[in-house]
Amino acid sequence: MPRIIVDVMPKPEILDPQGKAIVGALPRLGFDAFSSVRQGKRFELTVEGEVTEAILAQAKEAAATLLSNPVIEDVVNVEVQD
Amino acid sequence: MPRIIVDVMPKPEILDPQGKAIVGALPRLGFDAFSSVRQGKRFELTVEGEVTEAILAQAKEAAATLLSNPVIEDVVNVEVQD
Amino acid sequence: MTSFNIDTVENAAATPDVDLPWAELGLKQNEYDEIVKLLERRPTAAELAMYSVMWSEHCSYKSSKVHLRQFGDKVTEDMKKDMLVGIGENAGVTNLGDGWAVTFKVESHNHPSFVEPYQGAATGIGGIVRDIISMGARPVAVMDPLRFGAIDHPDTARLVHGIVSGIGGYGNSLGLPNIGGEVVFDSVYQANPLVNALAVGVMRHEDIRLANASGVGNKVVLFGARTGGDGIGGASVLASESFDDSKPSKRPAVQVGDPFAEKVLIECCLELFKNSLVEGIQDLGAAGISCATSELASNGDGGMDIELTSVLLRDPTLTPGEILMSESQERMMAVVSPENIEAFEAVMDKWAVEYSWLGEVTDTGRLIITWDGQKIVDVDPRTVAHDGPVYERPYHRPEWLDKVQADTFRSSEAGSNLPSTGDELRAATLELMASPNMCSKAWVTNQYDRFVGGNTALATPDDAGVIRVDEETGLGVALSTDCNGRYAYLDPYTGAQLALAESYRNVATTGAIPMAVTDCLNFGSPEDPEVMWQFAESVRGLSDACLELSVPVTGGNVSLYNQTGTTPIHPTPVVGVLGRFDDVARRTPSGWRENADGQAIYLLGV
Amino acid sequence: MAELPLIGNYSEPEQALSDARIGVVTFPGTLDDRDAARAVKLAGATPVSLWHGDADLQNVDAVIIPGGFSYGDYLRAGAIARFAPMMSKIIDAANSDAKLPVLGICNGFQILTESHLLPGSMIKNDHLKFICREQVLTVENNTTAWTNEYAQGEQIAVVLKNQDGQYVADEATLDALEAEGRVVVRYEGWNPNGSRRNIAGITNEFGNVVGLMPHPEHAVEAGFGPDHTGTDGLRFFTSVLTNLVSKTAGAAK
Ligand SMILES: Nc1ncnc2c1ncn2[C@@H]1O[C@H](COP(=O)(O)OP(=O)(O)O)[C@@H](O)[C@H]1O
Repeated sequence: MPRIIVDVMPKPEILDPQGKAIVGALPRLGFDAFSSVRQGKRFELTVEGEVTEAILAQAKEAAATLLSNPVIEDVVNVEVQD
Repeated sequence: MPRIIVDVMPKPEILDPQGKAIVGALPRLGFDAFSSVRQGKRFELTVEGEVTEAILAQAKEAAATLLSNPVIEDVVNVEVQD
Repeated sequence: MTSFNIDTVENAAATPDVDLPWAELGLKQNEYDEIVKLLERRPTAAELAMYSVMWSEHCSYKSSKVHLRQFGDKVTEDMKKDMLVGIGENAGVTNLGDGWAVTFKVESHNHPSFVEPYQGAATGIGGIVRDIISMGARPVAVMDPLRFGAIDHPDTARLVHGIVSGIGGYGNSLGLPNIGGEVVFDSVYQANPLVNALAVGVMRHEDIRLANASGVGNKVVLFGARTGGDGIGGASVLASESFDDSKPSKRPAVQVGDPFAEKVLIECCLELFKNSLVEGIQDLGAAGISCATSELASNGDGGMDIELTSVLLRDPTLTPGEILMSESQERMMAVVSPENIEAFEAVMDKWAVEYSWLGEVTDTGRLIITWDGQKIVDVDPRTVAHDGPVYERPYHRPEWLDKVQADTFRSSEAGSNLPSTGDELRAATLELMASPNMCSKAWVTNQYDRFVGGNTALATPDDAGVIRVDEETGLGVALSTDCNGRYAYLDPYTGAQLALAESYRNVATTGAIPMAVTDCLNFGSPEDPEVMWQFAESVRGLSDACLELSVPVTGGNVSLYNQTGTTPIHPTPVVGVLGRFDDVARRTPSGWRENADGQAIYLLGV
Repeated sequence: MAELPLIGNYSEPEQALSDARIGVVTFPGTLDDRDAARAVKLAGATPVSLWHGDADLQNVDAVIIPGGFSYGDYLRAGAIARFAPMMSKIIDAANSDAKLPVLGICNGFQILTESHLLPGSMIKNDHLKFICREQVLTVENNTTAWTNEYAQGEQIAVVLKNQDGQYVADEATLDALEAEGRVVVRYEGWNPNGSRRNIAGITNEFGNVVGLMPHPEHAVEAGFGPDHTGTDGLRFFTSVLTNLVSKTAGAAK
């Protein structure tokens, strides 16, 4: 069944405490290659049948309203995955 | 600066309470096209300079050890984004 | 380090006619003229940033000051005897006996919580807790008096769920039991929800710390989170301070809290206090570094030199003025004597807290801030921190009040519809019990940790929260917050007194002796003479009542402009009372205990 | 008059009653370390503060990993804490022949599953909210190092408070836990977080490592726990002393 993937990330100018905690932990575990980390959300919406334009539009609107908080987050990606 | 994206999703057989809440809320807002929703995590790891094979390997290992818990989650994607 | 066209003091003196965005920053013409007079030249962009935030209503209390004086004036010697630190510091301190002291304060985070409920409420808890730490105390509990709009309004769910989970999310992560609060629904609060947060902390007398920078040569350090563009979204006009259009200017309007960072900051500060490593300390809240540097300097020996490029940044594009105004959370500023630097750094490293040394205390009487060596601020810190404008705003009793007061239950038509039959009484009782303001608040309190710390002797559903302070003797405190905004609307003088009386009773009925008062005065716009009258009357009422009951106000907060268009909220003077227990084992819970058979019931009072 | 300890360190004179030394681990973000230390003291043993970044177990006879939000729990509860130097020591000692008794409470339980000392994992509560309540549990296994002072089937009231408390594991693991009697406590009545099979706590196959979502350390002093009277949690802490005494006796034989 096709799925629509929605990726939501904290806005770049907003503090991301989660990413901060991870970037602090990585070097302690020997992962030293990363200068910053941000943690966001990935949603997989399953569609029964074909992903029409209308359904994609629904996904985009849901992404902008329910799945993200526009005050602190950006929807960075909405894409169909078969 | 290049980034490595790591996507982590709850394992299909594990109940996802957040996804369940979202799939319940969507139709109330008029989004009726989705039969199921799962919520996972998206990490963006920033690399200063070039993403070498070694750095990508580090990201994969971090994804498998720190960024996900294999008991309940799958790493579904690790990719470089410029 | 990004390079800017820096507006230096020298440049300001040489270019008196440059247009500065003082109006956009919220200053009035007379206020700007006053700044020019104080400096004997135009302010630099950085100085303008400092004065504008420090002289705002929020930081300077310019409309409320003339009334608040009554809290300090209407006190007897007896009321002062247990006050170790009075109004004016971050929070007042009361003597508990046995060498223990307690500090508590309530503050508002109303507007930020309307914009972004979760983060607004969360950072409200964070801010009040830092106030308590900065007195040298260990925070031991929080409370949250809340007011929301109508329960069936479409926007209410967003606010209620966001605000409650924000308070829980932040407070629970700090390990501070939530021991009480209020939940009130009333449509007057629709677009102006009230999120008041109270924190209480305890300390040994010798650990009391004040926000002052004394000891010439002592070092000034900023520690905790890095400084970002938080909270300066509204002041983005400052981007023009660089006089350079190319600068990216994305400044977040909301602050995101990091409770983990704050928890670590608490533990780290307690370790600093325990080892006597700081001479003075100040939390960073509204007005950030502007406030911390000017208050520390003016309360101390009067001078401080700061190099602003030493501030650790989250966003390297910030201009000096923005850095001075940033409200990034989870930061503290301290004054450390040179011989303690190493020990101070060891504590920071242990808790993995970032810090940077910014400068030192001087005896010049000037607060001097440089940017890469160039002087961008040269002010008398008192003029920034204490000598802000004071307004005697006009006020008068609203004409509509007579009509509202005349409309009593007895005199109205409704009086004839009083429930009288059994069925009517039953229906009325059910309606009351089902009212969102009367029904169980467990759906809120179940989301708050009330057990952590192991010292909670009473919390929900009791009238007051009770916390043990000394595990050996059982010495402890009781706390309650109360206010009925509808009473205050009908008669602000009496309404404020009733708020105190209720809170006082709630503390007394647990068995504690009421000792001190804090208040959060939530009102509409002070520029509306009718609102100003409500404010003046409430303060007069509360201060008279405090005198009558012999309990001093040790601190509080004023939140004005809580109104939509020309419609203000009900006057809502939330009053918190703190009482003392010599042994919390004596606390009396409300409600029937088991084995209550045969116990007598009395109704006391009139 | 008592000072509040800085972290889970009640530096009182050592107790005469028992010279058992129980470690209490503090991570950045740990909240219940003082409470755990208090419980150890009330049980009659000596609490020893263990710092996450140290790698010295200081000869403790047992370890408690208390509740809280280590590293903010932003990634997954317990995910980062598991990699602390102190955890490596604890994992080794728990698996060693000596079978160091280890009790993980709430965040401590999450750290134990992240460390694979215990199977399964915790996800968000099914209702997605933080929940704080007085919680009745049924003791299902009274043979572990931490529950031997309870009666089989006994109902006890302690405190429950968490956001990520829903215990999950695959069916095979759950069946094995049941078959081997490794479910230590179960939620009685309403399931407060959606945990599989009402599981509130489990043990490893040797009974020395126990993980609990609820908080017995908040039910050790009358007046400061469930319903102002409950002290049902104290026996978790006296149990381990009994266990240590019997171990010593066994060794002496
Ligand atoms: N926002 C809140 N936070 C914490 N505790 C609360 C909150 N609202 C109400 N409570 C607590 O719930 C209990 C019942 O509240 P309420 O119904 O307002 O009591 P009362 O009507 O007796 O004042 C009290 O113990 C009160 O402190």
